Amino acid sequence: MASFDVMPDIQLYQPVELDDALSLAERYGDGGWVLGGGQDTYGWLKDRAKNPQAMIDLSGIDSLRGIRTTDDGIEIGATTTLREIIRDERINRDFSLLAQAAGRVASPQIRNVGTLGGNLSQDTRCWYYRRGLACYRAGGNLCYADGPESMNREHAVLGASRCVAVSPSDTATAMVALEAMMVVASASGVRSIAAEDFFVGPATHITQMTALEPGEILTAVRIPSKWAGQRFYFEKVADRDVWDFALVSIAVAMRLEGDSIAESRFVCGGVACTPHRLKNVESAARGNSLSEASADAIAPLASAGAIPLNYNHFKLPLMENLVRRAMRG
Amino acid sequence: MNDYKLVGKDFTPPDVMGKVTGKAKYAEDFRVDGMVFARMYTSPMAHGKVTHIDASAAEAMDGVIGILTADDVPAVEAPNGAILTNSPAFIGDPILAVAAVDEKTAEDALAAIKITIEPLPFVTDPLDSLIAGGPDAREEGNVYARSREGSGFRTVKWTKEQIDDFRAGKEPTGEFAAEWKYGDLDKGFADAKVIIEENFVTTGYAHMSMEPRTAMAYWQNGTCYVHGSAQSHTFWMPGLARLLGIETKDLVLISENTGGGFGSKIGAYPIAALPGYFSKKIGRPVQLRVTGEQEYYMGSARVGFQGWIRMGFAENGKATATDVFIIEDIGANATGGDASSAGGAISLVYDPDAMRFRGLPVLTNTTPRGAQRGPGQNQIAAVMAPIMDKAARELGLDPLAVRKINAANNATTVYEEQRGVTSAYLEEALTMGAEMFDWENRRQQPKKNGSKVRGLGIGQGYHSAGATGFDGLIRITPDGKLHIHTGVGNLGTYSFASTSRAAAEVLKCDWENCEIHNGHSEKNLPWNSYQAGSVSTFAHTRTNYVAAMDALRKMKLIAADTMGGEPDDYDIDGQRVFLTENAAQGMSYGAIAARAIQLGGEYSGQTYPDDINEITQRSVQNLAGSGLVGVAKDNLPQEGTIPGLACAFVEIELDLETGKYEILDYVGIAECGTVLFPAGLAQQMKGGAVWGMGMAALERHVYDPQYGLPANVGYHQCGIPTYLDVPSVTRTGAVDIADPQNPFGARGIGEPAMGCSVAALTSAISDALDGHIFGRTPVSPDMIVNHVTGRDQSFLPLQTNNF
Amino acid sequence: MEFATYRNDVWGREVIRGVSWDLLWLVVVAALVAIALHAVYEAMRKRGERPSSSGERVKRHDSIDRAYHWIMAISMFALLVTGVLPIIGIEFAWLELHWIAGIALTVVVVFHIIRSVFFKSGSEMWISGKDLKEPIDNVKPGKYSVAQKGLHLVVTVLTLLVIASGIVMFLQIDTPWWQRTNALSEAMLGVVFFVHGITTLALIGVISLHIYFALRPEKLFYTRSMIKGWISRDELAANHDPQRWTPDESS
Amino acid sequence: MNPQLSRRRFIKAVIASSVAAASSTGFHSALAQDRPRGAVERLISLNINGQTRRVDVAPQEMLAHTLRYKLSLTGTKISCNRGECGTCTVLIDGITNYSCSTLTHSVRSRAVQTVEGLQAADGTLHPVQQAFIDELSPQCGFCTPGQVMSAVALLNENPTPTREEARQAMSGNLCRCGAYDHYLNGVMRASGQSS
Repeated sequence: MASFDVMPDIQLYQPVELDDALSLAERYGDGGWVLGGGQDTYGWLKDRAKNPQAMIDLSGIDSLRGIRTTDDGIEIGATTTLREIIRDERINRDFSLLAQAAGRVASPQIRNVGTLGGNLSQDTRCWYYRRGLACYRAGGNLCYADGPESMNREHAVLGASRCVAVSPSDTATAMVALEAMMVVASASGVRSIAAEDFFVGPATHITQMTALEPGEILTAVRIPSKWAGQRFYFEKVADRDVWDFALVSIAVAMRLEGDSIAESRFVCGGVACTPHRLKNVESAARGNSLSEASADAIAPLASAGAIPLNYNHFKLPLMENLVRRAMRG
Repeated sequence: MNDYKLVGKDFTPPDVMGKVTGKAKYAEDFRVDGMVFARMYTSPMAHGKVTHIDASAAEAMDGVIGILTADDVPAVEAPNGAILTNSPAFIGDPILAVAAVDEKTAEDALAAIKITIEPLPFVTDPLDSLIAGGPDAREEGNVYARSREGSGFRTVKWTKEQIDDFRAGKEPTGEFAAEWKYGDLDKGFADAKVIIEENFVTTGYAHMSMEPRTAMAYWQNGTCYVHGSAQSHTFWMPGLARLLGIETKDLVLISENTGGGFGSKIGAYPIAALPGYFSKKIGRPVQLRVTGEQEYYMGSARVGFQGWIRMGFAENGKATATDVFIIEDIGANATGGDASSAGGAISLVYDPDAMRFRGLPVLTNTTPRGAQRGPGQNQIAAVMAPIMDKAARELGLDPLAVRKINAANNATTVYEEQRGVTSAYLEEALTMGAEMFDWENRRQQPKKNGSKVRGLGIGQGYHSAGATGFDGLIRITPDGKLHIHTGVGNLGTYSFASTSRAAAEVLKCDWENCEIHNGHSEKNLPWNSYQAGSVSTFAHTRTNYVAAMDALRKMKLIAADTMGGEPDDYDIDGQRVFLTENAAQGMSYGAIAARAIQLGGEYSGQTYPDDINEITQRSVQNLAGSGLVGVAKDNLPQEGTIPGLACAFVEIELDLETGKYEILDYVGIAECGTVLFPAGLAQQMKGGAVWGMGMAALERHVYDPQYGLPANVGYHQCGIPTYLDVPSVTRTGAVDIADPQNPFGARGIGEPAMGCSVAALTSAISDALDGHIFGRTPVSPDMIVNHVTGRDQSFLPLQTNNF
Repeated sequence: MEFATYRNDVWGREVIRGVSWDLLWLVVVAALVAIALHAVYEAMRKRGERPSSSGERVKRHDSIDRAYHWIMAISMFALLVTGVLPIIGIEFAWLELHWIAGIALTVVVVFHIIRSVFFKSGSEMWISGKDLKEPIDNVKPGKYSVAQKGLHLVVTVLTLLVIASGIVMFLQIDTPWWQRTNALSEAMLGVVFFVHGITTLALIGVISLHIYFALRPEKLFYTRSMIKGWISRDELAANHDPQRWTPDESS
Repeated sequence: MNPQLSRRRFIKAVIASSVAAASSTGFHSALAQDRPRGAVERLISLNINGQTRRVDVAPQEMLAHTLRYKLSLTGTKISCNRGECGTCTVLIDGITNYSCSTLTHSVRSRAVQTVEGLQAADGTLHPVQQAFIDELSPQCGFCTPGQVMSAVALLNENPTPTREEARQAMSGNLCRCGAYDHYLNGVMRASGQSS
């Protein structure tokens, strides 16, 4: 195995119109690699771990960029950079949860070019998979991360099925919490998918992280005004405080009536192959106030159903602790 | 205080300008006509034998110039690392290289090469190899002991019971390879009021210098020109020449700047010779840019420890006895030797009345190990700090008091031989640090605040910090300029410049009037020490001192010869030599230099002392007749260990719910004799602090034991500390008491600067967790969360190279 | 066309990954063609009156055997659906359904083996020399025609193979009873995947033929007998040699 | 239609036209070898440090590669070549980018600034460079050009950042020597605030 780090020959397209991009995506299908900022692209290609025929660079398509107000909330173009999101006044006012999450992504330089669409559709960080091994996720017939001696501290405690990789995206948790809709276009039309269904697990799609099929392009994300200006909580626990992926993260949106929780969405990152909704926490939280007492009462529900691997049972108490912190006044 | 003009004063080293403008050239910034680019194929297998290489497809490609295999380079005897090998012993062991017109073509060629490797048993954790029936990392054995008496392979196995007892914290009873002791151990423990017994792990981790070990080479009428990434300069020459199979006179090494070394580039490493062989084979200049991943593989790593220690303390906290047993993970190339150094560090820093060290170096199929900033001393510093705290707690003493009563001082004796030290003032350092840190007051502050708890820690670091016997070479030219030739490498400590100022100090030269020649063998450099082991400051203030004294002697002789009187009637200042009684009567340095050229002989380097190294001799020969030459070998008296010492005080705020902690304050105090270059010292103390923070919290090897795969081959996975993982401000100070055995009283500091930091942090973490001792570095958030919530850790006791 | 697909193992060596699923289309097409040809041939062939199903009945299949046949058929069908649909792009959480059905199939097959070996004259399904002569000097068969015996033999072999490889694969995943071990060498794992895949393809072919024959008008009475258990005297006389098979009257 | 768009339309067209040449030989084929060197569709103009440079750029080429291997601007360093270290940081339209992870073709008609472009014509150093010298910020210096560029971008946008703001803004640049403290001192000094 050679260690590569130079981009191999690969065709590049830089369309400036979405329809051009869509026809290219359709034409190349599996062989086409759609990219925005490219920050989760070049490593794969340099390693020659993935070998698409062509890169379809969306960053030149103006219609995919920018934050627009819709009749029900906002629409964020897929190639809007994280930098733009972090600095957007409206998002900071109404959906600070997203701004916070985006602010914890990777490093400043990566946020400067990394796009929302890219961050949402990025591939898992399982180090075995990233090494280019032909595991289930890479179309193989085994999982290296789930052996009796596998080093899987960062891997899944929930929703694993053969593959035990986790979703690395910080903004994905926020999107699920905010009940965002993903707008997906293809040559044959446009469909929109609830964020919760956009992220898919190995039980159904072992080689994909999202519901995007070859030929499809995520064009925008719509965030309904439902949660605008509500109470949010975001926290990401990682080894390093910048430039790292979550061991466990949590994104919470709550609507309070008086001082009791009328409705809430608790979503954990880094624990499953998709952003993981803590539905039992949500239902238990309903009617509770934010207090030490309710925090202690509800936190233990967070890790229900979790099945730890060799090195990651710490994620259970960590999930509970993050819920506890979100439930505090 | 001294009245030096340059020593102890800040200045702008000549290479800083190039660094901030991007003009500073590192190995891979050089381009020469006809240069081609090489890429390496490294072993995908932790241990195996290459049985077949099919490079036909690659060779047929356009733009591919050539292929270099193990058959083209000298074979090396196991366990030593080879330039290229057919018997890879770790993932990433270089097997072949391809040269092409550009890097992409070279990689296309690599992708087309088919290599068949027959797998052999491998192991990634020393204890897995040590246990009966466990695999050996090498066919020759699983232990390789290096010693003066002779080095060799052995196969050492412990019974399962012995391994289990060791894991359980009991004294190891298995076979060991090295032992030394002093004093009466039994009496020592008998005298002890409390005895602390702990086992410990310090996981090895990669150096990951910012500049991968790129090298470029070409041949010109028999001389090999190598642009390398060298931590030391002239010290590299003999090793690199040996690797290339040539004499040092036929080697030109260019290494003006080096993007970090930290011990991984001390001497010439095998891969630095690859372009030389490749260039010879294909007749074109070859540049090998090592990828980041390959830098992880062959950039070497810190030796890991799995050990056990028993330590006795008297009622007043004095260490009465220490018994330590260390298994060291020496990787596949049997490099390291950290364990005995760790024992030596204990004997110096805590100076127990009696001590025994036992060690066993075990081979694993992991990346080659090498000296890494405080090799041995810093691992044990991390282990010792919480033990000192525990002793203090059990004796009801202030942890600071326990450290002070054991602190190294001028009476301290070291190692088996119990030799003395040149000087040591660790207690003064502790006092100074405690004041700056406001230790007393901070201890009174409340500890807990919600889920957050504060922890205070004290750490001590040590490394022997000096070497002797190297050469100094300076020159004064008729234009009156002082030329200081130095073979000190430039790895970013600025020691090549700060030690050069010693010569200017002796000759009372304005710094503006001095020129440093370094980084290129054709600049006629003297034989100098390695830039490691914190030795440069001590060693090269001495070499430049003796060279300057030689020049001074010659100048006075010339003055007396020209102006009459005795040499001793003359004095110097303002770059003039003049009569002490009548300053008006004298000669400028320029005039003296011109005269020296006329006189010839030793004055201008036609003759020179015969005890200087051949490299220095050649340089003097080249310089002969160009001015007044001062050249000498450092034969100044030196006895005893030369300690570089440091201590650190840290306050952390640890969040019990996330396992993360923030470093609220850090104070590091250097005890390195006279401060030579204050800004440079601050840099070393702060950089060392960051390294300690990385070792304490983040950095470790992770290997999948089933497949032998490394998990962390990049900066992100290696957990290199970032701006946000270390405090925004780190405070430093220095004791600044002159050492009697250096003409300027200076000693080195680079390594202790890190040891005190990692120790202070393990101490602070233990303090925050009510004295819990993890006995392991790094301590990661998952470990803390598991401990706080009363869960088992995921790893076996003493397991290493794991998360 | 490739029969197998390949991948690199953990150390970059090429190992077999499994069967090439392109073969699936080949198998489907081949089966349809065979069916079509046979249908045309049968259509052109002259044949006399079809025996009446009315009148006296004789027993052909015990209820327990019928139950066995249909349970096996259902689990086999479930296995094919859960195993093949995801491969042709219809994605759903198939894995647990698949191994649960696999367990069902394994249980009934084991039951059937035990029953036919120890409690029935296993011989009734053995293919003897006589059987082989049936087509040539067209003698009427005993209880089962050589074709039926042949089909049974093929299905038996394929089923045993698919079960055996399936069990090995089952051991390679996490289940409520054990955790995966990755103990099997990657090369061997690929072979197991290949066997499972290729036998699956063969079963698809054979079963589609079986279903086709079961639905042929002149053979429909066999299907009825597999549901209701009986055939009529007429049918018996028309299709079987009473010398070689004398079913017990009572039904 | 605005001129920029039409120009990009044109460039897209020519890039697309190169597919014919490439696709026939499969995606591992070497475009560079398939077509005559300097083939027109690869010869593009880059605005580097205020100068227009014509350069032959492969479709998949990374900016760091173009700078170092084609334009001899070796001040921009390559270390991890993965966007994990920051030594290759350059400014594109004033914003910090990892040039090892930026397609050269995506910076056509955008202003690229590298460490070589900071010094004034008369050789005067950029305040950040001067401050880094005065504070002895670099150690080995390999990460320094990247640190300089991040600091320059910060001060362009926020001339008087707090130390914490500086720390956040610089956090995409690793320094293995651990000179962070001195770099921050340098940023504060360059911003005219005592460090």
